[in-house]
Amino acid sequence: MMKKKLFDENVTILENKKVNGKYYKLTFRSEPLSAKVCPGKFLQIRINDGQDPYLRRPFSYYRVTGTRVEILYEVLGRGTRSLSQKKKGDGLRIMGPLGNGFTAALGKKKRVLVAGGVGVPPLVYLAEKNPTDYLLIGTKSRLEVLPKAELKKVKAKILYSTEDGSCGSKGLVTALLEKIMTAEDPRELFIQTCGPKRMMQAVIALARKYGIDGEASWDESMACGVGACLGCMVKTKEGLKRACADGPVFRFEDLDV
Amino acid sequence: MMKKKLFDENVTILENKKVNGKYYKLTFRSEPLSAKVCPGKFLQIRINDGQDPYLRRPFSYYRVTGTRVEILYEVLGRGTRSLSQKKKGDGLRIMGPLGNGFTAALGKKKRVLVAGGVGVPPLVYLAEKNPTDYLLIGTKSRLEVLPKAELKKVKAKILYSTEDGSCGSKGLVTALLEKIMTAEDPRELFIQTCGPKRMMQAVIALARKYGIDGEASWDESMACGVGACLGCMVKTKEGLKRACADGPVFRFEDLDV
Amino acid sequence: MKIDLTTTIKGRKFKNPVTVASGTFGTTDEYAGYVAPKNLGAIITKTITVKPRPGNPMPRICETNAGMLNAIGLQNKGLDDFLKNKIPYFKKFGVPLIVSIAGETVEEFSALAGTFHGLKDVVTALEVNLSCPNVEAGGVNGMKKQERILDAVKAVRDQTDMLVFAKISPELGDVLEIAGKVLGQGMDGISLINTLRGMAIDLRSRSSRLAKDFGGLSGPAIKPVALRYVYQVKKAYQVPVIASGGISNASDALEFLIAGADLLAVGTANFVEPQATLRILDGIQSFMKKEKISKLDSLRGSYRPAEERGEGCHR
Amino acid sequence: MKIDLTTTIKGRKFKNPVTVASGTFGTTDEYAGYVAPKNLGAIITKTITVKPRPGNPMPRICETNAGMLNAIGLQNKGLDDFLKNKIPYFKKFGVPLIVSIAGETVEEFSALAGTFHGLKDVVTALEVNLSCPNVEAGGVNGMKKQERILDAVKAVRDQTDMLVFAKISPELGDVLEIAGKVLGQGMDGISLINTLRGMAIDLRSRSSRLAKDFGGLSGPAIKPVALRYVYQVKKAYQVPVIASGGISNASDALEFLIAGADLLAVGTANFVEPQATLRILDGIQSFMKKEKISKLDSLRGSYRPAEERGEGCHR
Ligand SMILES: Cc1cc2nc3c(=O)[nH]c(=O)nc-3n(C[C@H](O)[C@H](O)[C@H](O)COP(=O)(O)OP(=O)(O)OC[C@H]3O[C@@H](n4cnc5c(N)ncnc54)[C@H](O)[C@@H]3O)c2cc1C
Ligand SMILES: Cc1cc2nc3c(=O)[nH]c(=O)nc-3n(C[C@H](O)[C@H](O)[C@H](O)COP(=O)(O)OP(=O)(O)OC[C@H]3O[C@@H](n4cnc5c(N)ncnc54)[C@H](O)[C@@H]3O)c2cc1C
Ligand SMILES: Cc1cc2nc3c(=O)[nH]c(=O)nc-3n(C[C@H](O)[C@H](O)[C@H](O)COP(=O)(O)O)c2cc1C
Ligand SMILES: Cc1cc2nc3c(=O)[nH]c(=O)nc-3n(C[C@H](O)[C@H](O)[C@H](O)COP(=O)(O)O)c2cc1C
Ligand code: FES
Ligand code: FES
Repeated sequence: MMKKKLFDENVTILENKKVNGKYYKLTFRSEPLSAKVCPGKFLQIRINDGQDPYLRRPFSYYRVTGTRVEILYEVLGRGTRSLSQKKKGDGLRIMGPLGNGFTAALGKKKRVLVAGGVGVPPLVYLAEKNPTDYLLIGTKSRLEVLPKAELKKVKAKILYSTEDGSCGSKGLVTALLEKIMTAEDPRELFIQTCGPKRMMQAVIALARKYGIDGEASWDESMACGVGACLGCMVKTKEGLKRACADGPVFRFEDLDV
Repeated sequence: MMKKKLFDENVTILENKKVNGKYYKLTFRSEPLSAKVCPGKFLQIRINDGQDPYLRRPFSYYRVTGTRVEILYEVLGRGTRSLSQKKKGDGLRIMGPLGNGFTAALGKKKRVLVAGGVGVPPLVYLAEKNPTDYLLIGTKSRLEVLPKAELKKVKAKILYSTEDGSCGSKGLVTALLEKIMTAEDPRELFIQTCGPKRMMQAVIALARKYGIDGEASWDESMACGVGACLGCMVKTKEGLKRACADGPVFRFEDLDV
Repeated sequence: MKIDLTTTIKGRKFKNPVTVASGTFGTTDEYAGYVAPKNLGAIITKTITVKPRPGNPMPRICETNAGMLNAIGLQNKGLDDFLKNKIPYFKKFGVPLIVSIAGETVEEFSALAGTFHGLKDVVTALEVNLSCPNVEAGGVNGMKKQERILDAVKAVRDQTDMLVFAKISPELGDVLEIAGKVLGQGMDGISLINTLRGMAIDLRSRSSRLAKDFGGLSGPAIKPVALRYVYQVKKAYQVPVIASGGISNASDALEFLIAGADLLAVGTANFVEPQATLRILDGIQSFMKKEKISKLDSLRGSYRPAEERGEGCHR
Repeated sequence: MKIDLTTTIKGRKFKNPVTVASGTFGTTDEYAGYVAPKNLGAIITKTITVKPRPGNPMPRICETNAGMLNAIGLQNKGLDDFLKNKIPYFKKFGVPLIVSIAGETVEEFSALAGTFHGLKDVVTALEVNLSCPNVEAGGVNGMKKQERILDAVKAVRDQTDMLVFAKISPELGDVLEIAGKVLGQGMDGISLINTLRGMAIDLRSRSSRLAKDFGGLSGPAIKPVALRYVYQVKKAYQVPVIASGGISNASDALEFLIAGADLLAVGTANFVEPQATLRILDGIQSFMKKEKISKLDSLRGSYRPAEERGEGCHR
């Protein structure tokens, strides 16, 4: 196997702005980091020189236009808080493209995307790039719903579920998913999911129940992002695999989670 | 003894700009940090939230105009490098005013200031605020010489010595000082000095030789800045004293360095 | 919701669990401009020795990654000065005072303990600093070191029935073993972990950045190690524990509480944030409100061992 | 000026002193996209055990202040897989290969050493990982632990005359004492300090942030402690030392060199800067040029003890 060329680039922030109550969008330009990219692949960002935070943080590609790369992220802790304070012109060091993305060509199958939390960005990207029937997005409340402008290139039917019912249907996104499974012919569906583990587990359980195939981007906390530290293992039927290097996208049938 | 009120303030950077090959000037506004200030007192700056760097860094007051405070600093390591990257609008947390400053009123004595390296800022401030006869500044080369604009309020005779002779006389600043000591009546002089320890030691030795009194701001690396950690001790004739709380300004006659 | 932070240690009540680590809060009023002592659960003094100690030459401190090294050398003005000038000052506060003591000989440990026994109205507890230079002097082998430690704590115990904590550090040897032995000599509790011995080299001079080859590492860097020892000692012996080691914010403090710490001694963080103790207190209260915990004792020691938690998804 | 980084250890030549710490550089080509292995002075493999080990459950890593905790649990595919799939890969490089080994029993240590003895054409040295879970299993007291360590290194020594380093950590007990004893059993050198045991608690779940209660602390946070042990061991025994513990940049590396380290093993820093090793190499060279030092050996061990330096002004 020829070793893929990986990059570690100094980039300059073009824009870093709040897009809603929860997400920020970061934009930069990079030739190497924008080539050979597909939805589901990710980048490892060194947020600050020095040691606070020390490890890089993984973020999915959200959108790539020419050499322009966008990342959509939620402020959850030390790293993302610090990232959100960066300004236009500040520098970042970024490794990528890393990991293996989602399957693009599904033949005749209908693509159903199930996104939650920080799993939204790669699936929006997937929906923008490929014919998609449904994009289901589960959030806590309307605060986290992406502004229309961010979704204008998505042709799919977008359905929301919020835990508090403030946008779309009230409840969990899996309820929406099950409706689709019963309304459509399950054999014609292919599910791709990314989000909180509990959500993905529920999605996979449903898929198994209806005999539907699919893929999940199983995001684990990472140190190296390249398969070296064995810190990001995922249980699969063939034993433990590395989310960063063997995934993060795995077939439902391979996962043992 | 009544405990002085000390402050720890969140300030917003008004300006942070390079003034020559070596120094940056940082400006902010603060009511509490600008009251009861005199040259020789200092501030403890928390450069970044978090832990890189972890300890605060001490900087002398360079200029106070109303509530506007200026700091002049040289980039030497981790902390000052990070400080130099701050932009207008960024925040800092600053403790002060700390320490004891230089004697302002010298009666009939002529004030001779001897500054080097990061000891320049407090002495320029002292010269701006008080009648001063000589301000001697020793640097490595003309690169470190302050731009004229920064010295326009100083009425004293300003003499430079540079190690490479690129500005003023070539050699050490103590050579300049000795010339003054011999030209003037030593009993009429009072020396105030701040800079590298070797320079201050040489200044004190000369002063002793000519029987001249004076003060030195003996800057030690600091942790707490308030006298609590015992990390910044200075040898005095009465034993070890804390640079931060008992100094940083000490009388030559008290120092045992 | 009323939050009750009361912490009771062998019958003595502390209004809250937040205190300051020995040697990091000055000798009297250095932080008075920032923190009213009465807001703290207790104050632990800089270590007092019988004779005045000048401490080490300079430089004594340097910054390291997320921490600092210090080689202060137990500088203090000695017992007489403390009795004359400091005790009257502390008396005014009405805050539990924990006096840190260290002797160069067994007799000195005795003398110190005996003296403070006579000051029970002002002094709530003693913390016996067993990491003082003499006790862990170079060239002493493991066994000898342990003997000295045990002699020291025995000497203290013989002099007083006050609340006494032995302050031990991993540099003394196996922490659990030593903790067990000093508890066997009647210590009421353990204070952990002091500093770890470390080194920093100045590249230009090819020598130490301190006036000594080594210094004590403190600050956030050592927090994971401190937390582990606090948990292990608490689990092994269920005795009162004073925790110190990188406690810088409320979330650190809460980790130590969950691990079982009785008192939380804020050290290096005072230098960085003079009001660290107060913010930590605030933060503990906010957390308890959010989690609807009214009594600190229901949080303290609530750690669930990994094996009991079972596998699965933790987010 | 020509800079000579050659590092000679008991007759074996290493083109430069920069290597990678066990378990931090993948199992084969994970970093090949960033670092050409031939630029390194040596490669130290992930620890190999006789039988495959699945390692610990997840989560296995978490970030701490200027460092991280890991509880990987020596996951590896075992000796057979290593011989079949990894050895041919490493053979191609022509870079000195140091194989890290750990056994669960004395017999396993023997078997591993015996096997690699037969592969001397590919394997330059062995690093015996003595901090493996079994050797330092809970409940084992200090003496027993030391016995096991000595049995393990003896078993290895009996099988091979290769260059063998014993990798020890402060968690095993008194580092200087243990180093002395394993050297007494014929070890050629010491590898230091592995990780320090630490803990991190998730406030919401009141449990470990790892699937185990404790993990190994690595990264910049432990650098001062690592540097001190490297210096102490080197000073006490003048034997070859592989240093690891927070080496993240050239200045860290230079500190370890000045303290006497023979090889500099970059660990956690690889995760943060995949090209950390190369930058460190560059930085060492720039420093030597600036300081007009042409041979690394004149820098190595050039530390001036504080007491020899005398008092005075260090700036
Ligand atoms: C392959 C991959 C792709 C990702 N893509 C994105 C993305 O496009 N946008 C985005 O916002 N985030 C994404 N994440 C998650 C992101 O990496 C984390 O949110 C980030 O590392 C948190 O860093 P922090 O320092 O802010 O928080 P920390 O202080 O490290 O953690 C704060 C909180 O965040 C939680 N957290 C940490 N890691 C994750 C994770 N992997 N998933 C969910 N919660 C986590 C922690 O449990 C903790 O409660 C991705 C993660 C992976 C592995
Ligand atoms: C009372 C006081 C007032 C000061 N006023 C000023 C000022 O007005 N402007 C200014 O630029 N600096 C001033 N300094 C020095 C300043 O605090 C240091 O330069 C700064 O802390 C270095 O931080 P760093 O993280 O950049 O460097 P570090 O990484 O901490 O050190 C980098 C280099 O700087 C040197 N250094 C560290 N501290 C000092 C010091 N106190 N004096 C000289 N060199 C030092 C170190 O030896 C090292 O070589 C003052 C110091 C004190 C104690
Ligand atoms: C400057 C300094 C001085 C210290 N002096 C003492 C002391 O006199 N006696 C003592 O028992 N511990 C002393 N310590 C150790 C602290 O009490 C504390 O146990 C240790 O620093 C770990 O906590 P921290 O990481 O919060 O600082 C000192 C620590 C520092 C940093
Ligand atoms: C993820 C990870 C895995 C490790 N695996 C091993 C191992 O298999 N064998 C070993 O001897 N040390 C192992 N170590 C320890 C490192 O080799 C090194 O000694 C230690 O991390 C200190 O160096 P550092 O601070 O540069 O990381 C591992 C460390 C980490 C962080
Ligand atoms: S993050 Fe290191 S192996 Fe995946
Ligand atoms: S800096 Fe702490 S006593 Fe001066």
